[in-house]
Amino acid sequence: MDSFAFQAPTSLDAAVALLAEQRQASVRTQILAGGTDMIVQMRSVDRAPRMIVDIKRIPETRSIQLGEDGLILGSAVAGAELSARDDVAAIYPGLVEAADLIGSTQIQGRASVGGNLCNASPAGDTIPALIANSAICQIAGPGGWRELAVEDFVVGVGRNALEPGEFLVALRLPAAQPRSADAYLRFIPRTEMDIAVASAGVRVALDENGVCTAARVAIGAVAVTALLVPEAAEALIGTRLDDAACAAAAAASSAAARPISDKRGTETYRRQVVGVLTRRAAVIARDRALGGQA
Amino acid sequence: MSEAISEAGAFRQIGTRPIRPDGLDKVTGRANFGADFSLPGMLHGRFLRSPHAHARIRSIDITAALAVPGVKAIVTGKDFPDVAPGDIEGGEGGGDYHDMAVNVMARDKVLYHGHAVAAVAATSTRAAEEAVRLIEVEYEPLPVLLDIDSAMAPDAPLLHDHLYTEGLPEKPARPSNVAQVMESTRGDIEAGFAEADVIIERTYLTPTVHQGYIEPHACLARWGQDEQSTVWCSTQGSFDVRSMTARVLDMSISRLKVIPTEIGGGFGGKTTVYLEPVAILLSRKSGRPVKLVMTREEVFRASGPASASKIKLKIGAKKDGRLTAMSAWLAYEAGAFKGSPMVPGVMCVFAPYDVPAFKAVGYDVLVNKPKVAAYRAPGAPQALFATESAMDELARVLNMDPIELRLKNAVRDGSQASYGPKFNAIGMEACLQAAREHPNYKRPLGPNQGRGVAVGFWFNVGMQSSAEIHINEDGTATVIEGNPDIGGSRASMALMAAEELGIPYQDVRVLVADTEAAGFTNVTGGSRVTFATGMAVIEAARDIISQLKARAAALWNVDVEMVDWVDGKVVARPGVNVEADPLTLADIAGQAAKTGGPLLGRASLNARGAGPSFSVNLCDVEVDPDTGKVDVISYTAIQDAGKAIHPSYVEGQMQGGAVQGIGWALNEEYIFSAEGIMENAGFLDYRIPVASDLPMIDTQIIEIANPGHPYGVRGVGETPIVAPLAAVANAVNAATGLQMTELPMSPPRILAALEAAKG
Amino acid sequence: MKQQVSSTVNGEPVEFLCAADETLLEVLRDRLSLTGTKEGCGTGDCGACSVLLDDRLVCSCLVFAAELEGRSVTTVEGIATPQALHPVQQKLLEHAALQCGICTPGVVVAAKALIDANPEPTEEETRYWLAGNLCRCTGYDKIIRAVMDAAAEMRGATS
Amino acid sequence: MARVFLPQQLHRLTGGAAQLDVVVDDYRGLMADLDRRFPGFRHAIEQDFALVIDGDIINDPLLEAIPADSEIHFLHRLGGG
Repeated sequence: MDSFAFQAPTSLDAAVALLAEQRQASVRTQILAGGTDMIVQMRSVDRAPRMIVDIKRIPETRSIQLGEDGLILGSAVAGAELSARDDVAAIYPGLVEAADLIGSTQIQGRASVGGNLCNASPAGDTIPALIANSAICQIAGPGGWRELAVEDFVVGVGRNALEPGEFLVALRLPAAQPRSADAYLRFIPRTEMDIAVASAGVRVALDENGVCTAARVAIGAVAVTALLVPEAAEALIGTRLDDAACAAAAAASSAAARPISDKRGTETYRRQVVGVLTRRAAVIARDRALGGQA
Repeated sequence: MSEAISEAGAFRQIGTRPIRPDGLDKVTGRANFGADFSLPGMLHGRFLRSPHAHARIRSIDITAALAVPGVKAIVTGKDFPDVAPGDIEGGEGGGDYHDMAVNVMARDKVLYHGHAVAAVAATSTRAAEEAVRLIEVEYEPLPVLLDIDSAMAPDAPLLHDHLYTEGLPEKPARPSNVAQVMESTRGDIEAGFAEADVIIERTYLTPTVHQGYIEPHACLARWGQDEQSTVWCSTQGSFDVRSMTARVLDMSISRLKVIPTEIGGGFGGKTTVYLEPVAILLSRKSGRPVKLVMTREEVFRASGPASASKIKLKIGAKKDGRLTAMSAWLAYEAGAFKGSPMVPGVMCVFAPYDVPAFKAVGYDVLVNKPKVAAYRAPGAPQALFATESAMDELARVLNMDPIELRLKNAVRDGSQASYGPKFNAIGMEACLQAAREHPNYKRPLGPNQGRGVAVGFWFNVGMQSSAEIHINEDGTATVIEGNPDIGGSRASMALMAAEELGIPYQDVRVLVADTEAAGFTNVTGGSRVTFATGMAVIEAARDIISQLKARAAALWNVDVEMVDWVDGKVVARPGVNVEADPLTLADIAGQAAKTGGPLLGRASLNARGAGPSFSVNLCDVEVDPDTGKVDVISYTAIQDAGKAIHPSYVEGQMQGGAVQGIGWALNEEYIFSAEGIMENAGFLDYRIPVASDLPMIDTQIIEIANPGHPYGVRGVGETPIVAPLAAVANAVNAATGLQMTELPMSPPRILAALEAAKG
Repeated sequence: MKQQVSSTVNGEPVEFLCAADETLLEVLRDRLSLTGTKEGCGTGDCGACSVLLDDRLVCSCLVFAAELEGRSVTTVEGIATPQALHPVQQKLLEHAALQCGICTPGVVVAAKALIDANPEPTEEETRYWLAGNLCRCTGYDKIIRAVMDAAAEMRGATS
Repeated sequence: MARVFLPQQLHRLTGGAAQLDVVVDDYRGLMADLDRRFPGFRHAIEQDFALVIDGDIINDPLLEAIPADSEIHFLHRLGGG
């Protein structure tokens, strides 16, 4: 292929067929959702021509379905569209906050949770929030549908588990338990427009007495991929999420982190701050769960 | 908002806040900036830039690149004439024409990552980019120097084999990376320190930062077979672009017309040339107009940032706070060619204070980074970051109020400035007093919050300016001048012309004309446009007025001595027997044909009397002790403007400079790899402040009239960036008990310091 | 391979040819001569190229022009009416909220989108909404005041 | 009689002299006098320095008068951003 091409299929079947056909013809394809990472990379890192396949005209990638079974979030739903859904934010406030933290208002008009996940940056904001919520990827491809846990979807820096011809259609989040809530925090040097230096997503469920019965803690920007930290969750389960428990979870996150030093922060700094964020996110999730937000 | 303290006389329009004449163009998208011009047949150019921070160029092969369809011309260093050394005039001092030419296009060596090696013009940007990829260059990498200490080491590798340190008693035997040494002393410094009860001594570091103008450099050039060239470009000085380009290409100034476009920010960074000579050569080679626009990445890598610095400062004082001695060792990075703002740094490091003995020694140090350019009060923010941090520490050690300590040592009228002359009519004390009384200085602080105070100063300059005023038949006016309007100067020019001519502001239009239509003017910089070009506008208006008197006298058939200009009208002097009403500008303009033809006033001058501008800034911050993050929660800028012609634009200078300084203090820095490659060459990771980072920036304009200007104006554009570095640092120190001496005070750096302080 | 695209720009139907990898910003500036939309970075970090895409605020440097098929775009050139400036434009001028003016077109478009979505924005909401519009001249103070003043005036005008 | 403060950077030319009194009418006279006392002084001044008469900084002083009893300094020429 010596120049770029552009297609915008309008159904899942058409998209799957198009991708299969291009694969057969050995044409390189590139899925386009919001494009906020992909277009920058195509302009600066990898300029080689390819076929751009815009999935935003496929209904399944643009829908938000909230029901008793949980949430199904189309992979190309823009952050601004998600933020406008108060019903989703009531149950998954941390996920909505994570999506809302990505870039400016302008970026919010385009960037999607699915795209953020597929881009597979170690610092992707939605990834720890998705993992904390036990989110599952719904993938379409030549072999039909498959599902994969988010923590298994990202396999390296900028690498995901999609096979040739596959693409991410939606994310499925299980229904929230009673008295449960999530929270996501990241650290950036400014108030906006930065990439996370460290981040933490926490989901907790409480019993009638305020004792934590279930928890998931995921941290970002402190390893090649976002990490699920079971030790941090264990430190929370069975407690009332008091200062000591949150501090123990913080220590577990810091211990699990495998950060590097780069232009955005030092190894020491990231390790320390990811603990601070874990602690603060756990407190927010607890207060939300107690406040009956879930 | 601001409250103006004014002692000035009765102006009718000066000091009001009308809408700028070019306002509509700028809010509707009609205004044309550097990249907005196109011509039929135009080609698009792209650069090949060095992947090494220091290397010898062994060979360049453009064969494959030339074969790309659509490629019309390629230039390399071989296409440029040799340019003899010589000091650049009109700039910030220290630069050299030969260096400028080599900076525009590398010859035998590349001296920083991003240094231009070749340029391609093609029918599309993509074709040009493809050709750039196919140019083959063989490099021999050389050792890379990225900081002052390694560049000044006795055995350091050299950037230039023939650079010898200037300013020493004798020419040194060996070449060096230190281009210049300068010393400034007064009094007996040993005795001064011996007399001191308290001595503060620290080393301060500031990083390479960028002006961060939002518009990348851009130009369009058209060469003609008659050897005449026209350049449209975004610049702070079209006449400077003309002289510099003519010098780099060894052409006559008469062969070059420079048309300044609207300019999307400069702050000193658009006072030199990077693109224009290359675009003209490409146009000559291809026979087609050529447009060159830098990417944001190129702006960071290959335009002129501001110097990183290392300053060792020592101050001594008596218990009562009187300074006894100050000393400073100041090294400024110049980048790959000589010419950092070390000289103004040495001159201003002690400027706010009356100290009996001092010694400052400055070094202009070459490193493998892009050649620095001016950035708002060049050299002063670094120098006064050191001085004002140390003064704050002194206040704390002495348990004195930081404003009282400064008042005790402040320069006043009649003080001998550390840089030489006696001060006259300066606002240092008035700014300090205003700060002391400001409600923001008394606001209670919460936990983890701290307040900082710092003083700012800039010399200000005058230099050459011209203006013409054309009077229309109905008595309205057009002002023609040559200084690109970078911050609302058209409004100030129109206000001054309207004030003099006694006509409404709305009746004055202002044209920023090209180099063939406007009289010569120096750069839009040095805080000189409202002062010096404004002075030319006032004089041009007064030229009109003297003509109006002559015309009115002719209409009345009386001697010109018999008439006066009063309140915007020509009147007969008391006792003169003229039976006519006073004549307005419109009355006389309508009859201009009868009295000698069109009315045209003009003035050209080399302005002197640019009074310095002092400022005091107050900053409150809150520091997150767990993450080291600093939030600025209140900021107050107080500055002497002499006379604010358009107070909103004066406040705008104060607010914008404050925020640039806050960025410099907290997050902005060039981050280099060991190989000298900038790792954060974009607005994502070169973190300039965004709207949500900031509070409102409170302003208070002080007006101590400058006796060197007819309205009392003094430049205000540069001083605002000087105080914030220390104001923020002092606030952080107050909030944390730390003593931060290295910028930026980024969260990792603050958290590390907090941890270290815990022990 | 060129794409043929039919869309609406500032209320007018527009057809153009573009390459598949051409951005909306390139098409606006280079093919449609709408140079009011500025390029400050090309990476979505500065907001100077802000436009409305089906009334949603986006950076036109991060949109492929080929995506425009059947969709509508509003640029800074489409904000004022032939008779009058939009209140945001008028208030930016009255508050002297621009110095060099290169960020202004993006600020105008973004601020209009803010007030359309939130007629009574607080200072904090205004600052966060405009965080993606970098301005290096003003320190933002006068921009924030102007936008909030425009919102207040529009509330007054419509109530 | 005007009092002239000699710039420190040129003390190598003035044999260390930091100030002196001169009787001159104007800048040309001043330069002639100083260049006679310190050969090379005029060249060095004209390259880099502005003249300061009683606090008034003059970048291009060729035609300036030097008032009696004035205080004269030389200052590195400055630009700005």
